[in-house]
Amino acid sequence: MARIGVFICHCGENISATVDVVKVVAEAARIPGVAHSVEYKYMCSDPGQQLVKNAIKEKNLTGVVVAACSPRMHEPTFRRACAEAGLNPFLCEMANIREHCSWVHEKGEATTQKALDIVRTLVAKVKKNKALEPIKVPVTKTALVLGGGIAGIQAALDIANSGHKVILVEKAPSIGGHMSQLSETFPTLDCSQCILTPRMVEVAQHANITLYSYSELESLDGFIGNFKARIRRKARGLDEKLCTGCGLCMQKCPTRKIPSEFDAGLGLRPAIYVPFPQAVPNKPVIDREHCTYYRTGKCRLCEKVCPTQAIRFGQEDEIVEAEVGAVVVATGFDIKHGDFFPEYGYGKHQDVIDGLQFERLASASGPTLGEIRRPSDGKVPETVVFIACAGSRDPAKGIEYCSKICCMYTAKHAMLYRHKVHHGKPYVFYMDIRAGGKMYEEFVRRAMEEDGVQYVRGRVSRVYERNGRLVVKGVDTLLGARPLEIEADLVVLATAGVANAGAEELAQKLHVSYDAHKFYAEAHPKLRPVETNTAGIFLAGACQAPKDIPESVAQASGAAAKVGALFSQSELVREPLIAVVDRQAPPVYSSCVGCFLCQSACPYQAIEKEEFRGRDGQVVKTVAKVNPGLCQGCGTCVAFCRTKSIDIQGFSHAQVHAEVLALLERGERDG
Amino acid sequence: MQALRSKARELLATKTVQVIIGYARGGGGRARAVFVREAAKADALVFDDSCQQNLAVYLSKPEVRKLGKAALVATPAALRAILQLAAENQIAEGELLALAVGADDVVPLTTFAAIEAHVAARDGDWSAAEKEELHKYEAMGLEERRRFWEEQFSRCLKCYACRAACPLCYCTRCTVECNQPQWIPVPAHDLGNLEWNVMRAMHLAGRCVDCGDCGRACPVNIPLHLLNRRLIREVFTVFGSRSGRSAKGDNALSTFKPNDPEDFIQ
Amino acid sequence: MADFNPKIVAFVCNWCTYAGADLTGTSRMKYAPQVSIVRFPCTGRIDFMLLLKAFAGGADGIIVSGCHPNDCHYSSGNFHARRRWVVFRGLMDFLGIDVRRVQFSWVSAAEGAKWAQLVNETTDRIRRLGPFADYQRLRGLGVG
Amino acid sequence: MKTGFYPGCSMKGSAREYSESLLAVARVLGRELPEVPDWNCCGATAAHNLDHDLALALPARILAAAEKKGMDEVLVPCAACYSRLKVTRHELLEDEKLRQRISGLVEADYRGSAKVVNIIEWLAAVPDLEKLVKKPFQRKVACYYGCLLVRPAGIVEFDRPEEPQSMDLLMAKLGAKPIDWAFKTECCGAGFSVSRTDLVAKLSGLILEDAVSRGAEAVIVACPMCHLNLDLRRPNIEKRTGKKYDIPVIYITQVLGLAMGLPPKKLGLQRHKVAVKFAPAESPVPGVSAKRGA
Repeated sequence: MARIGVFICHCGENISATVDVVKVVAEAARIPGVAHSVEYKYMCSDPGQQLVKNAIKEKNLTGVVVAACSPRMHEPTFRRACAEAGLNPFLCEMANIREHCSWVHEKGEATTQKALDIVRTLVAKVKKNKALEPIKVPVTKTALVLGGGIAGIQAALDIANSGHKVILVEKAPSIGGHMSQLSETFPTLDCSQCILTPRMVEVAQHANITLYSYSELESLDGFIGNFKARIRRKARGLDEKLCTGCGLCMQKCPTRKIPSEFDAGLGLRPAIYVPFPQAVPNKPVIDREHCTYYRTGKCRLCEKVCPTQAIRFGQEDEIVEAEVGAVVVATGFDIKHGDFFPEYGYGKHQDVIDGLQFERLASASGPTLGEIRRPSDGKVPETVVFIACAGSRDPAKGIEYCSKICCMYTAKHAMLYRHKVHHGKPYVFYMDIRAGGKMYEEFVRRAMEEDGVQYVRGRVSRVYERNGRLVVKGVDTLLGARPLEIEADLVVLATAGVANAGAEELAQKLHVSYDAHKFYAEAHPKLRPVETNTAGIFLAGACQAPKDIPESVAQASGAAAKVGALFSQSELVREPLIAVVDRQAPPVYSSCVGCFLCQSACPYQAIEKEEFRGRDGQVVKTVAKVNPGLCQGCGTCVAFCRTKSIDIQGFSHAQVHAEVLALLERGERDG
Repeated sequence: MQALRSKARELLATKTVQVIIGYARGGGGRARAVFVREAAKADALVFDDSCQQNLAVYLSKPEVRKLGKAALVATPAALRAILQLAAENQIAEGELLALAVGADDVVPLTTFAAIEAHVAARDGDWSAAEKEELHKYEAMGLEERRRFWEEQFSRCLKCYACRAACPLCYCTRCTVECNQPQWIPVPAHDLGNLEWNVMRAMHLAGRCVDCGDCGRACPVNIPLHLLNRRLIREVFTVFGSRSGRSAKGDNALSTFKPNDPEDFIQ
Repeated sequence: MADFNPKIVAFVCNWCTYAGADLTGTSRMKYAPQVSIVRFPCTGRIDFMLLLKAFAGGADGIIVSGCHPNDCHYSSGNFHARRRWVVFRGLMDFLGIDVRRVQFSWVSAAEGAKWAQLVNETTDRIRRLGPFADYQRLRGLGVG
Repeated sequence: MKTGFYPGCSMKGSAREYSESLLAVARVLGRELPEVPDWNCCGATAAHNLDHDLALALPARILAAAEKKGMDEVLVPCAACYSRLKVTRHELLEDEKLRQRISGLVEADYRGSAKVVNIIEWLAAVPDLEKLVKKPFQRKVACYYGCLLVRPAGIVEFDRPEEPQSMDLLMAKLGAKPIDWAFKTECCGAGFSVSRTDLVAKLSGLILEDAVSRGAEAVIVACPMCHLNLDLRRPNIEKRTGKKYDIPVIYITQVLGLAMGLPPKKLGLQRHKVAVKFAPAESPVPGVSAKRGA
């Protein structure tokens, strides 16, 4: 006879505010098979868990149901508590009477009745639970880091320094990400290249790190500890071993008028190029879209001048296979472009630029060698208007979130402008200043008070060009909403931080969930910010949400620590929630009739054929068998099998059948 | 018929096959199955319009498989059943010789590819009458249809003759025999009958080769084949696939296309 | 039938809709209490016979929901499920059973609001359809 | 597709030329425009300042009458009426209880089946309009959308609220050359036309200044209020700004009529305050000021 312990949580008052817990405890005690039914204010607390452990020992419980929050929150907690008390953890289930009941219904009889229904459902399920042992799986102690920005670099270095192999994959010709495009960084104004490039060199020289730049993830299969990654190494058009990075080809290349992505379109680059002088690896790449040879078959000048004959026009993309145990996604973010702001004339007027373009103007290695000059006529602007929240915090435009870093870099831009153009007049149109980091508020305060940046609290409605100057129509809400028109020479938009173009496609390759804005979804916003719901795949940096460098680096080190923890064990313990095909004594061997239609239903190719031979060695029956290493427990085969021969542990036929009947008060009479 | 008998004698004499599964004259003018194992008895074989039963049903029975390599007197539906059984790994290549009996000739088909070609050549749609039969019920209103089937199923005895007659119901333990948990209620009451018939139709979706034996086998004349036909048309119109046309065909329900229709999903 | 409170069972997948329902909870959005959730690893795991069991058990309506196509944690569970639902709906309709009582949907982990709306809309629709009298009568005779 | 026509007060009053040109053009297009039977005032800005229910009831009564007549859509040329009807339909379809209450008020079961369409949407739906153009309107034009035609964004969804293009595309079809200018959706002073003519003069003056400075030969409008402020208030604008503007202000339907070769008289061009100098061949159509010497 089952001896089930039911533990009903108040969750402070999150549950007891709308659910009559005492009544549920009493009713639960009357369910056949329930031997112990109690309540407690905080079940997940230490004393709460102790309650469970004591009850298991004293009443020799055969199953536990904790009626509290979502299993996605504390199932591991209570299963561990049961294990410590000697009860197999998979004999413990959680009844979600908080997120699915108390929080979403008004106080009343119906809510209490629903909570009791949920408890009764999970009690029925627990009675059908079986004791299961975790699956032991070997761990490949190599990590794959996607994205070579500061987050990817930091994660790769931390993992490599803890003695594990790392494969760093970067889509662009060089690592460095957006940070390499910045001039100085807030709040200390130290030069971005100076603090970044040493790290980039460290990555290139680190024995444990294999760097694949100008490469992308082609596919990822397998699961935690046993991923198989296929990486597409895009053809650079030259042999990396022979190329010394002397740069002769870049000087001689005749096609020089290509807008440089690194310079955000303000500077130009040749068809064979290195994004920026301190690029790592410092090997050029042939841009096949613009290179004359690939368009017309002529030129080949770079081949002629190359001292080491490294040019390989016929080079093809190469697919590299790699076994990895963990993946850190650090693919970064982008800023909003295009005709998203017709009212500001962005994309129509040359002198309306975005934050990254201003960074390039201010950068010593930029197209204007650090001098702030207008893209249209190259003049030094007398008046510059910075518009904060261009796109962010704007539900009408579909971006309702705050991009977190623009207030800071806008203040930095205004200061850099004043430092370079002493008589210049910078205006900043803002709604609220978000400067919450260490030394951040002081930084913005300095921009206002010492560097004479004119902060105007109000939105800009329109920017239009009139006789060569840009008229900025705004309002100053602190001076009685007085309409304001400023004639500016340059307008800089702090556009919204958005996900990269390929973010959704990569998420689907990794089976990682993402939010409505295509930022990757962390496992839990507060408690598991660097993990995803897919075991073994971690997150770092702005691919999860817009954030600044300090936070990206901290997340990168966090993700690296998670990988370190994963690699610290020789074997990985996996939840035994996988499918199993039933077996019986000979001559039947199994109820499976070997139709193998389940094989084509399985996304992980986890179903194999097993042959049973009679005494004479002849094959008597061929039936299906599940490879525990590959099966991920989706259950598609289970719902498909006509003879119910394949079942999944944790969500077995018996369990879900019992749940459905219990939920509808058919209760214990049958099944 | 003579061509069939001489072919059978030849196959048995040369031991190409150990048994001929064919039709013999049964009681009441009906044909019944016969398992001819000696050349001398070949004359018992007949073939005329009364020979409708899908003999492929015997191919998955252990007692028949024990007899060794068989030759099957195959109607078009039997040929489709052979291909579907092959697609579901129940028959291996070369285990079977199909005898496609025409008006006055017998065409031996030794390989699945030959059977596929033969079936493809004669593949046709339902007759106008068959279409009309299905349409008649679909034209009814929802409530009228419900009452019709409730009345039909009320006669069901749960004798499972439909399962026994179907060549694709070869499962050793059918789900209806599961009692932990009890998926389908054992008694032949309204609920049990409804759930049994829904399960049978669903388990044949994308597999049934439309031979009609289930409807013919039903002792209380429930038009069971209509359930299967409705799903055959559903699978064909929505997923564009038909069962029993290829020995390697993927089952419509164990595969998918990303752009499958989903207008009913909110 | 304004006062009739329908009994609705929701079969949802753990990775998307169950998490979406959690989000509805954490955002304190209110919805009809008539719906109770049964968790599955994936919509691919939902067997049509469970829907029959739910109706046999006295449910008036059923919600089946999981990850949007291409978002499935197991990459194709929802695609397989979708095909089964097409065939199941075809058969139910042919047998005269009102398929409007089963609402299929995709709700992602970020769509807490959509889950609340789905539940409220389905509850209203089932309330207007009234109790599932035909199936109740079947049930009356035998053991479920 | 049965299209009803809701003229509203201005089309029978100060903007008669707008309805004359519209009906003239409709005849050429072979489109009947039966008026909504027993139509009433849409409430304009006055209603929704006074009482929210009144602001919904007036348009609801109009749309209910249109639906009773079996009209699938209602063409509402005046931007203010269009906005009131469109917002009303949106709000009543969103809130069932509100719909029932307002239906009770106007004693007509308003269902929301009839769509609300403005002049640009209606013209844009005419297949290959360019084929009807006999005399391409080859002028540089400044398309002025005003404040209501493309807003509020959530409800009026046929063009981009900040940088609309739909009227520009229509004008291009008629052979005109729409200029890129910055005052497409800036306010002309609207209702202040009577109480604060100084404000109207300043705001409308800015609009005219920008259009003229960028070489526009005409301002194209689709709203009687815009036309009134930019055209009828021209003397005030010139007095206040001290500048002379003789750029004409023409309705979109009048331009279409001219392009179709219809005589100016039938398009009501003679009713304008500012003369429309480049009417075809025979003498330019004298503006009202010239004729009445006001």
